[in-house]
Amino acid sequence: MFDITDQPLSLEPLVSAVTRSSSGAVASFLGVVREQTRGRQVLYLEYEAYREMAIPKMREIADEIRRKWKVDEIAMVHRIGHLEIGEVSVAIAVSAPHRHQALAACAYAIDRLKETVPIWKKEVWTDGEEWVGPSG
Amino acid sequence: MFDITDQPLSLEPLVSAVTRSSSGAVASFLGVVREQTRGRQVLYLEYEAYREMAIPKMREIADEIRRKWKVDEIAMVHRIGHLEIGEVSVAIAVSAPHRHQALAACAYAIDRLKETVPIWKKEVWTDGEEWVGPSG
Amino acid sequence: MKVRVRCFAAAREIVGSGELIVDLPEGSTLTQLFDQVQGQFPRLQGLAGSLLFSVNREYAPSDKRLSADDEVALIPPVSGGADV
Amino acid sequence: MKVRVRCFAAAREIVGSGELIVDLPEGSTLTQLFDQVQGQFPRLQGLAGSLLFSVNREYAPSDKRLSADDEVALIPPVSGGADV
Repeated sequence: MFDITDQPLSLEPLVSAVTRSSSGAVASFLGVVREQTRGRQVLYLEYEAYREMAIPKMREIADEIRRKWKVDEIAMVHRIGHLEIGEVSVAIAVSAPHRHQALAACAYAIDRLKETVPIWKKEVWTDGEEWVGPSG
Repeated sequence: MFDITDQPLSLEPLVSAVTRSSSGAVASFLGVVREQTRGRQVLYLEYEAYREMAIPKMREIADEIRRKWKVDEIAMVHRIGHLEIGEVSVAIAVSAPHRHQALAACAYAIDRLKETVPIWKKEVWTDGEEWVGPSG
Repeated sequence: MKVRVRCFAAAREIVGSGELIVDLPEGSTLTQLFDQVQGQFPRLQGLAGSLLFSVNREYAPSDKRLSADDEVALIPPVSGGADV
Repeated sequence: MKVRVRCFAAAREIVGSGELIVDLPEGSTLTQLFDQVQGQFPRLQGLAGSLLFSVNREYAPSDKRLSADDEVALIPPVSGGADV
Protein backbone atom coordinates (compact mmCIF):
# COMPACT_ATOMS: atom_id res chain seq x y z
CA MET A 1 0.00 0.00 0.00
CA PHE A 2 1.63 3.22 -1.25
CA ASP A 3 -0.59 6.26 -1.51
CA ILE A 4 -1.04 10.01 -1.35
CA THR A 5 -4.39 11.09 0.06
CA ASP A 6 -6.23 14.21 1.16
CA GLN A 7 -8.13 12.20 3.79
CA PRO A 8 -7.18 11.82 7.49
CA LEU A 9 -4.71 8.99 8.13
CA SER A 10 -4.87 6.23 10.68
CA LEU A 11 -2.49 3.33 11.26
CA GLU A 12 -4.96 0.46 11.46
CA PRO A 13 -5.46 0.04 7.68
CA LEU A 14 -1.69 0.01 7.09
CA VAL A 15 -1.11 -2.50 9.88
CA SER A 16 -3.80 -4.77 8.46
CA ALA A 17 -2.37 -4.39 4.98
CA VAL A 18 1.14 -5.48 5.99
CA THR A 19 0.47 -8.30 8.48
CA ARG A 20 1.16 -11.78 7.07
CA SER A 21 1.03 -15.16 8.81
CA SER A 22 4.86 -15.06 8.74
CA SER A 23 4.93 -11.66 10.52
CA GLY A 24 6.06 -11.64 14.13
CA ALA A 25 6.51 -7.87 14.31
CA VAL A 26 4.91 -4.78 12.85
CA ALA A 27 6.79 -1.51 13.34
CA SER A 28 5.04 1.69 12.46
CA PHE A 29 5.62 5.40 12.35
CA LEU A 30 3.34 8.42 12.34
CA GLY A 31 4.50 11.94 11.54
CA VAL A 32 2.33 14.45 13.38
CA VAL A 33 1.97 18.22 12.91
CA ARG A 34 3.64 19.74 15.98
CA GLU A 35 2.59 22.89 17.76
CA GLN A 36 5.98 24.61 17.71
CA THR A 37 8.15 24.86 14.64
CA ARG A 38 11.37 26.70 15.25
CA GLY A 39 9.78 29.10 17.68
CA ARG A 40 6.97 30.35 15.44
CA GLN A 41 3.31 29.65 16.10
CA VAL A 42 2.01 27.50 13.26
CA LEU A 43 -1.68 27.88 12.42
CA TYR A 44 -1.77 25.03 9.95
CA LEU A 45 0.22 23.32 7.21
CA GLU A 46 -0.39 22.79 3.51
CA TYR A 47 1.15 19.70 1.95
CA GLU A 48 1.52 19.28 -1.79
CA ALA A 49 2.80 16.25 -3.73
CA TYR A 50 3.96 15.35 -7.22
CA ARG A 51 1.72 12.32 -6.95
CA GLU A 52 2.78 10.56 -10.17
CA MET A 53 6.42 10.63 -9.03
CA ALA A 54 5.88 10.36 -5.26
CA ILE A 55 4.19 6.96 -5.32
CA PRO A 56 6.89 5.34 -7.50
CA LYS A 57 9.54 6.89 -5.19
CA MET A 58 7.81 5.23 -2.21
CA ARG A 59 7.96 1.92 -4.06
CA GLU A 60 11.68 2.46 -4.68
CA ILE A 61 12.23 2.93 -0.95
CA ALA A 62 10.38 -0.34 -0.36
CA ASP A 63 12.67 -2.03 -2.89
CA GLU A 64 15.72 -0.63 -1.08
CA ILE A 65 14.34 -2.00 2.20
CA ARG A 66 13.85 -5.46 0.72
CA ARG A 67 17.48 -5.48 -0.39
CA LYS A 68 18.64 -4.56 3.13
CA TRP A 69 16.33 -6.49 5.47
CA LYS A 70 14.11 -9.55 5.47
CA VAL A 71 10.68 -7.97 5.72
CA ASP A 72 7.21 -9.18 4.83
CA GLU A 73 5.40 -6.04 3.62
CA ILE A 74 5.73 -2.26 3.61
CA ALA A 75 3.01 0.40 3.53
CA MET A 76 3.50 4.18 3.22
CA VAL A 77 0.76 6.79 2.94
CA HIS A 78 1.29 10.55 2.92
CA ARG A 79 -1.46 13.06 3.41
CA ILE A 80 -1.70 16.28 1.39
CA GLY A 81 -3.80 19.43 1.64
CA HIS A 82 -4.66 21.39 4.77
CA LEU A 83 -3.41 19.86 8.06
CA GLU A 84 -4.07 21.16 11.54
CA ILE A 85 -1.84 20.73 14.59
CA GLY A 86 -2.10 17.17 15.92
CA GLU A 87 -3.03 15.69 12.55
CA VAL A 88 -1.01 12.90 10.96
CA SER A 89 0.96 13.81 7.83
CA VAL A 90 2.55 10.44 7.11
CA ALA A 91 1.95 6.85 8.18
CA ILE A 92 4.37 3.95 7.62
CA ALA A 93 4.08 0.30 8.63
CA VAL A 94 6.58 -2.51 8.07
CA SER A 95 6.03 -6.16 8.97
CA ALA A 96 8.77 -8.76 9.33
CA PRO A 97 9.31 -12.15 10.92
CA HIS A 98 11.59 -10.51 13.53
CA ARG A 99 11.44 -7.24 15.37
CA HIS A 100 14.89 -5.87 14.56
CA GLN A 101 14.22 -5.98 10.82
CA ALA A 102 10.80 -4.37 11.15
CA LEU A 103 12.10 -1.58 13.40
CA ALA A 104 15.21 -0.84 11.32
CA ALA A 105 13.25 -0.84 8.07
CA CYS A 106 10.61 1.50 9.48
CA ALA A 107 13.25 4.00 10.61
CA TYR A 108 14.92 3.79 7.20
CA ALA A 109 11.61 4.33 5.42
CA ILE A 110 10.86 7.66 7.09
CA ASP A 111 14.46 8.88 6.66
CA ARG A 112 14.39 8.09 2.94
CA LEU A 113 10.87 9.45 2.44
CA LYS A 114 12.03 12.81 3.72
CA GLU A 115 14.99 12.76 1.33
CA THR A 116 13.57 11.53 -1.95
CA VAL A 117 9.78 11.65 -2.16
CA PRO A 118 8.55 14.83 -3.89
CA ILE A 119 6.25 16.23 -1.24
CA TRP A 120 6.34 19.79 0.05
CA LYS A 121 5.13 21.51 3.17
CA LYS A 122 4.10 25.11 3.57
CA GLU A 123 3.89 26.50 7.09
CA VAL A 124 1.23 29.12 7.67
CA TRP A 125 1.68 31.32 10.74
CA THR A 126 -0.34 34.20 12.08
CA ASP A 127 2.01 36.62 10.29
CA GLY A 128 3.06 34.89 7.08
CA GLU A 129 3.76 31.63 5.29
CA GLU A 130 6.73 29.77 3.86
CA TRP A 131 7.61 26.63 1.95
CA VAL A 132 9.89 24.62 4.23
CA GLY A 133 13.10 22.84 3.23
CA PRO A 134 14.09 19.34 4.27
CA SER A 135 15.66 20.45 7.55
CA GLY A 136 12.37 22.04 8.63
CA MET B 1 -0.81 3.67 29.71
CA PHE B 2 0.72 0.45 31.05
CA ASP B 3 -1.51 -2.56 31.18
CA ILE B 4 -1.97 -6.32 31.01
CA THR B 5 -5.24 -7.39 29.42
CA ASP B 6 -7.02 -10.49 28.21
CA GLN B 7 -8.75 -8.50 25.48
CA PRO B 8 -7.60 -8.13 21.84
CA LEU B 9 -5.09 -5.29 21.33
CA SER B 10 -5.09 -2.54 18.78
CA LEU B 11 -2.68 0.35 18.33
CA GLU B 12 -5.13 3.22 18.00
CA PRO B 13 -5.85 3.64 21.76
CA LEU B 14 -2.12 3.65 22.53
CA VAL B 15 -1.38 6.17 19.78
CA SER B 16 -4.14 8.45 21.05
CA ALA B 17 -2.89 8.07 24.62
CA VAL B 18 0.67 9.15 23.78
CA THR B 19 0.14 11.97 21.27
CA ARG B 20 0.76 15.44 22.72
CA SER B 21 0.75 18.82 21.00
CA SER B 22 4.56 18.70 21.26
CA SER B 23 4.72 15.31 19.49
CA GLY B 24 6.05 15.30 15.94
CA ALA B 25 6.48 11.53 15.79
CA VAL B 26 4.81 8.43 17.16
CA ALA B 27 6.71 5.16 16.77
CA SER B 28 4.90 1.96 17.55
CA PHE B 29 5.45 -1.75 17.70
CA LEU B 30 3.18 -4.77 17.59
CA GLY B 31 4.28 -8.29 18.43
CA VAL B 32 2.20 -10.78 16.49
CA VAL B 33 1.80 -14.55 16.93
CA ARG B 34 3.62 -16.09 13.97
CA GLU B 35 2.68 -19.23 12.15
CA GLN B 36 6.06 -20.95 12.38
CA THR B 37 8.03 -21.21 15.58
CA ARG B 38 11.28 -23.10 15.15
CA GLY B 39 9.80 -25.46 12.63
CA ARG B 40 6.88 -26.73 14.70
CA GLN B 41 3.27 -26.01 13.85
CA VAL B 42 1.84 -23.85 16.62
CA LEU B 43 -1.89 -24.21 17.26
CA TYR B 44 -2.13 -21.36 19.72
CA LEU B 45 -0.26 -19.65 22.56
CA GLU B 46 -1.08 -19.13 26.21
CA TYR B 47 0.38 -16.03 27.86
CA GLU B 48 0.53 -15.61 31.62
CA ALA B 49 1.71 -12.57 33.62
CA TYR B 50 2.66 -11.66 37.16
CA ARG B 51 0.47 -8.64 36.79
CA GLU B 52 1.33 -6.87 40.05
CA MET B 53 5.04 -6.94 39.12
CA ALA B 54 4.72 -6.67 35.31
CA ILE B 55 3.04 -3.27 35.27
CA PRO B 56 5.62 -1.65 37.61
CA LYS B 57 8.39 -3.21 35.45
CA MET B 58 6.84 -1.56 32.37
CA ARG B 59 6.89 1.76 34.23
CA GLU B 60 10.57 1.20 35.06
CA ILE B 61 11.32 0.72 31.35
CA ALA B 62 9.52 3.98 30.66
CA ASP B 63 11.68 5.67 33.32
CA GLU B 64 14.83 4.26 31.68
CA ILE B 65 13.63 5.63 28.33
CA ARG B 66 13.06 9.09 29.78
CA ARG B 67 16.63 9.10 31.09
CA LYS B 68 17.98 8.17 27.64
CA TRP B 69 15.81 10.11 25.16
CA LYS B 70 13.59 13.18 25.03
CA VAL B 71 10.19 11.60 24.59
CA ASP B 72 6.68 12.82 25.30
CA GLU B 73 4.78 9.71 26.40
CA ILE B 74 5.11 5.92 26.43
CA ALA B 75 2.38 3.26 26.35
CA MET B 76 2.84 -0.52 26.69
CA VAL B 77 0.09 -3.12 26.82
CA HIS B 78 0.60 -6.89 26.87
CA ARG B 79 -2.13 -9.39 26.24
CA ILE B 80 -2.50 -12.60 28.26
CA GLY B 81 -4.60 -15.74 27.88
CA HIS B 82 -5.27 -17.69 24.71
CA LEU B 83 -3.84 -16.17 21.49
CA GLU B 84 -4.32 -17.48 17.98
CA ILE B 85 -1.92 -17.06 15.06
CA GLY B 86 -2.09 -13.51 13.71
CA GLU B 87 -3.20 -12.01 17.03
CA VAL B 88 -1.26 -9.23 18.73
CA SER B 89 0.53 -10.14 21.96
CA VAL B 90 2.10 -6.77 22.75
CA ALA B 91 1.57 -3.18 21.66
CA ILE B 92 3.95 -0.29 22.36
CA ALA B 93 3.73 3.35 21.32
CA VAL B 94 6.21 6.16 22.02
CA SER B 95 5.72 9.81 21.09
CA ALA B 96 8.47 12.40 20.87
CA PRO B 97 9.12 15.79 19.33
CA HIS B 98 11.53 14.16 16.85
CA ARG B 99 11.47 10.87 15.02
CA HIS B 100 14.88 9.49 16.02
CA GLN B 101 13.99 9.60 19.72
CA ALA B 102 10.59 8.00 19.19
CA LEU B 103 12.01 5.21 17.02
CA ALA B 104 15.00 4.45 19.25
CA ALA B 105 12.87 4.47 22.40
CA CYS B 106 10.29 2.14 20.85
CA ALA B 107 12.99 -0.38 19.86
CA TYR B 108 14.47 -0.17 23.36
CA ALA B 109 11.05 -0.69 24.96
CA ILE B 110 10.38 -4.02 23.25
CA ASP B 111 13.95 -5.25 23.88
CA ARG B 112 13.68 -4.47 27.59
CA LEU B 113 10.14 -5.80 27.90
CA LYS B 114 11.35 -9.17 26.68
CA GLU B 115 14.18 -9.12 29.26
CA THR B 116 12.58 -7.88 32.44
CA VAL B 117 8.78 -7.99 32.45
CA PRO B 118 7.44 -11.17 34.11
CA ILE B 119 5.30 -12.56 31.32
CA TRP B 120 5.46 -16.14 30.04
CA LYS B 121 4.40 -17.85 26.88
CA LYS B 122 3.39 -21.45 26.41
CA GLU B 123 3.36 -22.84 22.89
CA VAL B 124 0.74 -25.44 22.16
CA TRP B 125 1.35 -27.65 19.10
CA THR B 126 -0.61 -30.53 17.69
CA ASP B 127 1.65 -32.96 19.59
CA GLY B 128 2.51 -31.23 22.86
CA GLU B 129 3.11 -27.97 24.68
CA GLU B 130 6.01 -26.12 26.30
CA TRP B 131 6.80 -22.98 28.25
CA VAL B 132 9.20 -20.98 26.10
CA GLY B 133 12.35 -19.21 27.27
CA PRO B 134 13.41 -15.68 26.28
CA SER B 135 15.17 -16.81 23.10
CA GLY B 136 11.93 -18.39 21.84
CA MET C 1 7.36 -16.85 59.90
CA LYS C 2 5.02 -17.23 56.97
CA VAL C 3 5.77 -15.96 53.46
CA ARG C 4 3.53 -16.03 50.42
CA VAL C 5 5.11 -17.73 47.37
CA ARG C 6 3.59 -17.05 43.98
CA CYS C 7 4.30 -19.52 41.19
CA PHE C 8 4.12 -18.80 37.47
CA ALA C 9 4.29 -20.66 34.17
CA ALA C 10 6.19 -23.98 34.47
CA ALA C 11 6.66 -23.47 38.23
CA ARG C 12 2.91 -23.00 38.70
CA GLU C 13 2.16 -26.18 36.77
CA ILE C 14 4.63 -28.21 38.86
CA VAL C 15 3.29 -26.81 42.12
CA GLY C 16 -0.29 -27.23 40.88
CA SER C 17 -1.26 -23.82 42.24
CA GLY C 18 -0.47 -20.15 41.69
CA GLU C 19 0.26 -19.60 45.36
CA LEU C 20 1.74 -21.32 48.42
CA ILE C 21 2.07 -20.17 52.00
CA VAL C 22 5.43 -21.39 53.35
CA ASP C 23 6.39 -21.47 57.02
CA LEU C 24 10.11 -20.73 57.54
CA PRO C 25 12.51 -19.96 60.40
CA GLU C 26 13.03 -16.23 60.95
CA GLY C 27 15.85 -14.82 58.82
CA SER C 28 15.71 -17.53 56.14
CA THR C 29 17.09 -16.71 52.72
CA LEU C 30 15.49 -17.25 49.31
CA THR C 31 17.76 -20.27 48.82
CA GLN C 32 16.44 -21.81 52.04
CA LEU C 33 12.88 -21.08 50.97
CA PHE C 34 13.43 -22.67 47.59
CA ASP C 35 15.08 -25.77 49.14
CA GLN C 36 12.02 -26.23 51.31
CA VAL C 37 9.56 -25.79 48.44
CA GLN C 38 11.64 -28.08 46.25
CA GLY C 39 11.52 -30.74 48.99
CA GLN C 40 7.75 -30.61 48.64
CA PHE C 41 7.79 -30.47 44.79
CA PRO C 42 10.93 -32.30 43.58
CA ARG C 43 10.21 -31.58 39.90
CA LEU C 44 11.12 -27.93 40.57
CA GLN C 45 14.74 -29.09 40.41
CA GLY C 46 14.47 -29.14 36.62
CA LEU C 47 13.88 -25.36 36.72
CA ALA C 48 16.37 -24.52 39.45
CA GLY C 49 19.21 -23.40 37.18
CA SER C 50 17.08 -20.94 35.23
CA LEU C 51 14.73 -19.68 37.93
CA LEU C 52 14.83 -16.11 39.22
CA PHE C 53 13.18 -14.85 42.38
CA SER C 54 11.36 -11.70 43.25
CA VAL C 55 10.61 -10.37 46.70
CA ASN C 56 7.81 -7.87 46.98
CA ARG C 57 7.76 -7.55 43.18
CA GLU C 58 11.45 -6.75 42.73
CA TYR C 59 14.03 -9.20 41.41
CA ALA C 60 16.17 -10.36 44.32
CA PRO C 61 19.44 -12.36 44.75
CA SER C 62 19.13 -15.84 46.20
CA ASP C 63 20.96 -14.89 49.41
CA LYS C 64 18.37 -12.26 50.26
CA ARG C 65 16.90 -12.71 53.75
CA LEU C 66 13.16 -12.81 54.00
CA SER C 67 10.76 -11.21 56.44
CA ALA C 68 7.31 -12.29 57.56
CA ASP C 69 4.59 -11.46 55.04
CA ASP C 70 7.01 -11.01 52.14
CA GLU C 71 5.58 -11.86 48.74
CA VAL C 72 8.07 -14.10 46.96
CA ALA C 73 7.65 -15.25 43.35
CA LEU C 74 9.27 -18.12 41.45
CA ILE C 75 10.09 -16.61 38.06
CA PRO C 76 10.99 -18.95 35.20
CA PRO C 77 12.74 -17.35 32.19
CA VAL C 78 10.40 -14.66 30.88
CA SER C 79 9.15 -14.75 27.30
CA GLY C 80 6.76 -11.86 26.77
CA GLY C 81 6.51 -9.86 23.61
CA ALA C 82 6.03 -12.50 20.90
CA ASP C 83 8.52 -14.78 19.24
CA VAL C 84 10.54 -12.05 17.59
CA MET D 1 10.00 20.54 -29.62
CA LYS D 2 7.49 20.91 -26.83
CA VAL D 3 8.03 19.67 -23.30
CA ARG D 4 5.64 19.75 -20.40
CA VAL D 5 7.01 21.44 -17.25
CA ARG D 6 5.30 20.74 -13.96
CA CYS D 7 5.86 23.19 -11.14
CA PHE D 8 5.47 22.48 -7.43
CA ALA D 9 5.43 24.36 -4.14
CA ALA D 10 7.37 27.66 -4.30
CA ALA D 11 8.05 27.14 -8.03
CA ARG D 12 4.34 26.68 -8.70
CA GLU D 13 3.50 29.86 -6.82
CA ILE D 14 6.08 31.90 -8.76
CA VAL D 15 4.93 30.53 -12.10
CA GLY D 16 1.29 30.94 -11.08
CA SER D 17 0.39 27.54 -12.50
CA GLY D 18 1.13 23.88 -11.89
CA GLU D 19 2.08 23.33 -15.52
CA LEU D 20 3.73 25.04 -18.49
CA ILE D 21 4.26 23.89 -22.04
CA VAL D 22 7.70 25.08 -23.19
CA ASP D 23 8.90 25.18 -26.78
CA LEU D 24 12.63 24.43 -27.09
CA PRO D 25 15.20 23.66 -29.81
CA GLU D 26 15.73 19.91 -30.32
CA GLY D 27 18.41 18.47 -28.03
CA SER D 28 18.13 21.18 -25.39
CA THR D 29 19.29 20.36 -21.86
CA LEU D 30 17.50 20.89 -18.57
CA THR D 31 19.75 23.91 -17.95
CA GLN D 32 18.63 25.48 -21.22
CA LEU D 33 15.00 24.74 -20.38
CA PHE D 34 15.36 26.34 -16.96
CA ASP D 35 17.10 29.43 -18.39
CA GLN D 36 14.18 29.90 -20.75
CA VAL D 37 11.55 29.46 -18.03
CA GLN D 38 13.51 31.76 -15.72
CA GLY D 39 13.55 34.40 -18.45
CA GLN D 40 9.79 34.33 -18.33
CA PHE D 41 9.59 34.16 -14.50
CA PRO D 42 12.65 35.97 -13.11
CA ARG D 43 11.72 35.25 -9.47
CA LEU D 44 12.66 31.61 -10.09
CA GLN D 45 16.27 32.74 -9.73
CA GLY D 46 15.78 32.79 -5.96
CA LEU D 47 15.19 29.02 -6.10
CA ALA D 48 17.84 28.18 -8.69
CA GLY D 49 20.53 27.02 -6.24
CA SER D 50 18.28 24.58 -4.43
CA LEU D 51 16.10 23.33 -7.27
CA LEU D 52 16.24 19.75 -8.54
CA PHE D 53 14.77 18.51 -11.80
CA SER D 54 13.00 15.36 -12.76
CA VAL D 55 12.44 14.05 -16.27
CA ASN D 56 9.64 11.56 -16.70
CA ARG D 57 9.38 11.24 -12.91
CA GLU D 58 13.03 10.41 -12.25
CA TYR D 59 15.54 12.85 -10.78
CA ALA D 60 17.86 14.01 -13.59
CA PRO D 61 21.13 15.99 -13.80
CA SER D 62 20.93 19.48 -15.26
CA ASP D 63 22.97 18.53 -18.36
CA LYS D 64 20.41 15.90 -19.36
CA ARG D 65 19.16 16.35 -22.94
CA LEU D 66 15.42 16.49 -23.40
CA SER D 67 13.15 14.88 -25.97
CA ALA D 68 9.80 15.97 -27.30
CA ASP D 69 6.91 15.16 -24.94
CA ASP D 70 9.16 14.70 -21.92
CA GLU D 71 7.56 15.57 -18.60
CA VAL D 72 9.94 17.79 -16.67
CA ALA D 73 9.32 18.95 -13.10
CA LEU D 74 10.84 21.79 -11.09
CA ILE D 75 11.43 20.28 -7.66
CA PRO D 76 12.18 22.62 -4.76
CA PRO D 77 13.75 21.00 -1.67
CA VAL D 78 11.32 18.34 -0.50
CA SER D 79 9.88 18.41 3.01
CA GLY D 80 7.46 15.53 3.38
CA GLY D 81 7.02 13.51 6.52
CA ALA D 82 6.41 16.16 9.19
CA ASP D 83 8.81 18.42 10.99
CA VAL D 84 10.70 15.68 12.72
